Amino acid sequence: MGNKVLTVCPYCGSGCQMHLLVEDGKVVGAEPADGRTNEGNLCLKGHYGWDFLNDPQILTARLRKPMIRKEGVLREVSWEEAIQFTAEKLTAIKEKYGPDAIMGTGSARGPGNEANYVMQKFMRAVIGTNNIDHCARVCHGPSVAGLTYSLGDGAMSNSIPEIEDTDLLFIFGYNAAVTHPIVARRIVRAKQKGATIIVSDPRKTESARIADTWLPLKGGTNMALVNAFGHVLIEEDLFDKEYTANYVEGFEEYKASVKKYTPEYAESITGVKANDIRKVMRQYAKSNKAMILYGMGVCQFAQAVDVVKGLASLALLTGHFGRSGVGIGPVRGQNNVQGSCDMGALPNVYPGYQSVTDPKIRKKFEKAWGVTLPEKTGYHLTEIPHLVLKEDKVKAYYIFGEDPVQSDPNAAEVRETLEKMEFVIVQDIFMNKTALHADVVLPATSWGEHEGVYSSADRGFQRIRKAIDPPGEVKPDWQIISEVATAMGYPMSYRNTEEIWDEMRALCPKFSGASYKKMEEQGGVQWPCPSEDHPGTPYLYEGNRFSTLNGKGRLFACEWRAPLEQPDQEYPLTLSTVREVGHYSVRTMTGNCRALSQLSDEPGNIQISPGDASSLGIEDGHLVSIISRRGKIVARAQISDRVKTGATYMTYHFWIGACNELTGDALDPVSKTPEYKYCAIRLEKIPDQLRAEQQVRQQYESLRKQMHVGAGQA
Amino acid sequence: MKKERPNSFVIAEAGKCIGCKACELACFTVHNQDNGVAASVGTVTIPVLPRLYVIQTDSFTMPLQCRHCENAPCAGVCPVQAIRQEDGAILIDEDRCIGCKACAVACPFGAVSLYKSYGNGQEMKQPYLKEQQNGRLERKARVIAYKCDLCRNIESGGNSASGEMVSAGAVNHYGSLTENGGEPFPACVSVCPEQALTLVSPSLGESRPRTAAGLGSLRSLRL
Amino acid sequence: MPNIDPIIHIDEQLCTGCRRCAAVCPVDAIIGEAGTPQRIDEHRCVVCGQCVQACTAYAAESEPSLTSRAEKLRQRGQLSSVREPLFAAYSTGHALELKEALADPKRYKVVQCAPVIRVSLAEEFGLPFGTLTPGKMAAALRRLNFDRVYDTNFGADVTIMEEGSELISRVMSGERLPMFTSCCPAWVKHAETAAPKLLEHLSSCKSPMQMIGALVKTYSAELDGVDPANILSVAVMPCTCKKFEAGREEMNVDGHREVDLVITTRELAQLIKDMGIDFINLPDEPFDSPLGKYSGAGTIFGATGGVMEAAIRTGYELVTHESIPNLQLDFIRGDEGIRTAAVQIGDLELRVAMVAGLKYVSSILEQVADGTSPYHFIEVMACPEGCVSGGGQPKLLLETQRKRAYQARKSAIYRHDSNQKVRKSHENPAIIKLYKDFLGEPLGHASHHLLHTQFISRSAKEELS
Amino acid sequence: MNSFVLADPDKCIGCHTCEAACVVAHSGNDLFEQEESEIAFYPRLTVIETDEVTAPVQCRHCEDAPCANVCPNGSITNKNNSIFINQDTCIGCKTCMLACPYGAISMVTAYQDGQKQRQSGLRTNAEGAWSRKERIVANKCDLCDESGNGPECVRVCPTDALRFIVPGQIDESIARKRTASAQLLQQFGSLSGY
Repeated sequence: MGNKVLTVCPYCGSGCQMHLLVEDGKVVGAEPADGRTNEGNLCLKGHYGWDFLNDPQILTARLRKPMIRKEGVLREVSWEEAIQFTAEKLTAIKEKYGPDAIMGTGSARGPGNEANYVMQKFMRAVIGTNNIDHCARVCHGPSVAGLTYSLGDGAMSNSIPEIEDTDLLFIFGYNAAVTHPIVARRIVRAKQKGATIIVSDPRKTESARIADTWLPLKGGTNMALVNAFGHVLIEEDLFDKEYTANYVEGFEEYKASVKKYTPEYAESITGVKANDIRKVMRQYAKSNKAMILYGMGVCQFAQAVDVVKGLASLALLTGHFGRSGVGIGPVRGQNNVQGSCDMGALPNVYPGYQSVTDPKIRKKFEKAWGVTLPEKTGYHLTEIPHLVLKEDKVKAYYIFGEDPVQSDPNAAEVRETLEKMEFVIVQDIFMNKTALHADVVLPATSWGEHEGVYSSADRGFQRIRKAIDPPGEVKPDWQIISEVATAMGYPMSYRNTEEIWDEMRALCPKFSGASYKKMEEQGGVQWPCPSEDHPGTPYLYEGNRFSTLNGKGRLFACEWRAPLEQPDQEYPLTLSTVREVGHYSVRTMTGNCRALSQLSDEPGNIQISPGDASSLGIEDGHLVSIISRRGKIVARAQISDRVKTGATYMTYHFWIGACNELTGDALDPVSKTPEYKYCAIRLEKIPDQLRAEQQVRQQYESLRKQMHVGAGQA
Repeated sequence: MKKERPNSFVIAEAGKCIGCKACELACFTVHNQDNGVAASVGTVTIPVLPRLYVIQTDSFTMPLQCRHCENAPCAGVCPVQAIRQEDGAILIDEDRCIGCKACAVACPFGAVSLYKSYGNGQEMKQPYLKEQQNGRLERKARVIAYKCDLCRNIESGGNSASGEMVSAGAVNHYGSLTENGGEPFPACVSVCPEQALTLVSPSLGESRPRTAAGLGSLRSLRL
Repeated sequence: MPNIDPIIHIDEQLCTGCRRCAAVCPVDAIIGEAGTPQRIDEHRCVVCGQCVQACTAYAAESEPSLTSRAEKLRQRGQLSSVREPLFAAYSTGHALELKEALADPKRYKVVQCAPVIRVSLAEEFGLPFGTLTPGKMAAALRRLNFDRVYDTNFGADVTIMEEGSELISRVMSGERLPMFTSCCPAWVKHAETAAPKLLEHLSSCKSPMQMIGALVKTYSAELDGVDPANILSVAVMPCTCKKFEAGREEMNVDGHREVDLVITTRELAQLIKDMGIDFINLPDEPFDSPLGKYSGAGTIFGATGGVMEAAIRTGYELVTHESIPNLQLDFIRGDEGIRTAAVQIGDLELRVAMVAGLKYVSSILEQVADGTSPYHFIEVMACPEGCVSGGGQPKLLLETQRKRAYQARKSAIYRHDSNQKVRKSHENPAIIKLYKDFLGEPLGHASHHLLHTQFISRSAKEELS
Repeated sequence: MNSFVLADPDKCIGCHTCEAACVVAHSGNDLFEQEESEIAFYPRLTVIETDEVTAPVQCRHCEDAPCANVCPNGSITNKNNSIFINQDTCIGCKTCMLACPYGAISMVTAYQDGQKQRQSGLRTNAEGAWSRKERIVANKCDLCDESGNGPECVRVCPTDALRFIVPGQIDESIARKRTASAQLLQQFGSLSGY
């Protein structure tokens, strides 16, 4: 009869614990477990997002055997051949162009922390480069950069359960109801318990709907608003002088740079009423416990790191740190994006956020790994197209559990990049758009098929467990990477994930106490956890000691910069890319779940205001053409009262209505995060709807064919 | 992504109907152009046989017609498959009908009636069946089942009475016309002086749109 | 044909009480609870027949409760051969009576046709709106056994001569202005009922139909050498009220009824079908002289503004003695409501108003009553767009087609006018001859005796009802 | 009195979990076995988003159900404290759908053991050629009658935005409110002089 396997949901950083129900080797259902963050609740992805494991072949087909491109087509081969071929190719390119000609990614999704540790170790120790990065770059990269600068740790300073016990919740560019329903649950509970809710978002999100004050700012004006907040705190003497004196540095410079950002000046830029700006800062400063939560509405702009620092500064000025129910929370999007950062799948740090440029630390890793390691920081994921197409510097790309063609901006450019490369490796569980450009495809095990550890958005290490045997000949990611490493003359012979984990712990002071055993006992461990006897850390900066070099929080403000691409005659509307609750990331998983794909399927929607809809003669549910300077796609119009005239929103999950065919490649100068939240587009009505519907259906069919749907099913 | 839809149908609001029977007249008119019926009453040479019926009781007045049931009982009982669903409407093939009356009995709305059949303004006679008429055996007139066909297969334009049907606007509360391929308004809907008739075009799995007001009421519901 | 029958009726067996008739009645003469059979206030009713046109409450087949169709037809004075549906609102028919009379070989049978019959009769035979068939109509009437086929258009030309001259003299003398037209019997009955004090403002002219009637029993009787007593004078009219007008006491010459029988456009069609005449394939035939020769001006009487336009075409030249620069007075053409214009005639600026639809006349009447009316000449037509939309015209099955039908009938009339060689009444040779040989001069002694009349106040009854 | 499910818009975050749950609850688990093309995905409640409100809307199981009162052949009845549509006898006339002021009824394809039900009599040309038409019936919330463990939507809602209200509760709350307001009134003391 069936058994229950306790694990962690693979969708979003809420880190919900759940049981997979298994009957004779097959997953047949899911149930919520009483986890720290979810307390026996799941959202619809948790409840109904597991049946991709049974390979229903709705959007794409599961990869079952390794493949090598021969005469232009991917052909199934043996593991030996695949590993050998990969190793030789990489070795050749390394010798011909040097290690920095090779780029690798971590994976923020199913594989888990151990696989990411092994991957970054492979790139650094075996290839000999720091060219490792992952999709944190396109989401919370700015948080890592910004918060590390301001506070010392690129993570939530607080914990998800604390949310419901704060007095004031300041939500900035973060739509929890859609990205983290289980976090949204805490927001609702906070409201029910009487907390004041302030939401700053151009769109009337669910949080905005129940908020006490909603600040509907113009897209791309975050910095101006945040500066004005700082201005009010100082001008009205609301900031905590004693706290600022003792625990914070850079006050004078800060004061100077926010000086000109009077609420009235900010209103002229952001459209937010000056009085509202004053009101909310008074509330924020005066409430005993106030917490900031933010998301992609902050990070996915060309001016993102600055805003992150600016938000941290507000909490510093008002002393909202070092206690429960305060602080600042960048709520991480993907289930293990926190983990892949923790594991050093970043070009500038080793596991545990230890700088690659610090000689002492490098020595430590060289000793542990028995090699000499590169000194200079590696390339950023989002720089690759430029480095390949313009500078011809990168020749090989080891893409591990990511789908840049779908997830990165300016898809056309990404495709061109992959085509130009000499060697592209794709390691994944499903056939995807990126794999169409691969020379080698390495099939890996999925969540549910392997052991490991995920990090929730609030720094919580939790165990994921194997529920069923994988299909076909697929192998765990860490094992595949180990075999390539071994074939390249660097033997890796881990027996299981715990071995990898313990090797990692030994090298990372922040994590060293977080053993599998402790995770079993406590259900999870929140880092920092410096020693075996340490229970872990729900909130950071106890006693207001920050993790910066001198232990002080660093204030920061700077001039507001307008987004790069502005609407004009030809492209009169702005597009912001968002996500929707029923789907996850590039949709290879949720798009292959029956219930989820039924609730929302291709070609995806574009949200537009009733005003724009009527002036363009577009009706709700109709297909429309969406055109930007970079591409043209078709999607379904969704007319919403909650959208401002002139603004539009698309979710990035869909393959036909793929909004990244439209988005631009403007980057934040520091974090290199793309400006997903702002580009100019044009909408066109499609007169012949019936025909358009047919075309979409045909497009979907041919897409599925490309994705091997219906081809080889076990 | 599948876009099937249930059959459209016409329904009346008793509150608005004034019982003028303009809908019955219009229905008869557009369906009898082959019987020489043109624009003026003078061109009518056969009895007025409508496909919807204004019912007048002391409590209400309204026209009653076929709902184009998804699982049409009339079709279920037809022994010669003369009743079929064609392009989203339940239609009677009047040539196949043998006048067995089963459909009229099966219909819970009384939307089917049996009338003599006419062609070129004349009664259609049976090929062989004869009956006693004023003393002698004569070929009996054909009797067939009539009901609402949503004005399908009525060519329009020119001076023909149905000319305006397509253009004539009436509000459609529940469905969207364009989505079902711009289905023309039936004659009864466009001539009603009180807009008491509506062409409803629902979609599968979707109930009719709810009003924001209806939802707003939720907020005041507390136990 | 004395006036005892109110002509317009509502069959209470058929009336559903929807009151759409009440919506089109210009004088609120239809009384009754919604949902119950309606009845007509005979006194207020102006017999325009708009209710007959609007009614959609038809007699359903085989409703046992009803009187038999044959019986209803008889009651309504309709031919037994009529196959069209019967409606609750109807006007008394005279086709039955006429059919018998036509069969009488001893009588000398003369018929006149109103201007608009020729633009609407074809509809009853399934032809498109606005098909113009004067020739076929004349041919059909001959086959119905009429000895003379005359034309009310000629009467219209005569009316212009008389009414035009009357207008000029009134404008010169400044007496009894403004002057109202008097050719619409529904308007005249309304004036007599609602504004008896203003009757002196009506032109004393009889309507074109009555003028032809008078001439038929005098002028043409003489020409044809027949005894007026032996003449059957018939008129085919688009109008139900013409039946009332013909029956007015005073409408006789030397004891002879000017018009003995009036039938509507619909009744004519029914007669033609009844006699088995294949209307569509009839040849075109001319009208008879002399009362069948007409000008374009006579033709346009059928549309609102037509009388005005015709009068101005003639009036202008009688006053200025030079020919009118622009024949087509488009600024006068239009439809339902009140339209006004000012026309420069020599050094006189003639201010005119046209009322289409009796419900619009009240404001005009008030002005006249309190002496503030700025106009010299006011044309009033009881029906929405003039005689083209008369109560005796072909009845439409679909309300949605009404506008289009009226537009088509009207443009056919104007087309017919512009195709005439002679377009001004005073240039019509037959008119010139009539005055030369018979009448002498407009407003002369003979005219006064035959072509003018006076009106009766009906207000006394007003108090009662 | 009938039971019903009621949503609290102040708690609903519009996550649609209830919609999926509804379908799963009524399909057994075989939904997860079916070919994608065969899936009958018809939630019996719909999450609506207006400017002010987000909440699922479903049948209130009205005591004087308009849907039942317009059903031409008695296919809608009041059955153990709920309004019940007998889909076996439903002729798909769509009248109930119009009658419902909440828009809680929709027309859906009828399935039997995972297969679309086909009609014996009615033929259609919908799929191009003439074929036996599938049955389409009225569908709405049945309070998960058959499952026995109450409405699934209420069970899965992550924010407890849905409540299953059973007959007694309304009376209780009325009684509660009366007492409460009575207590408030006492504070007025004497009302003389008003």
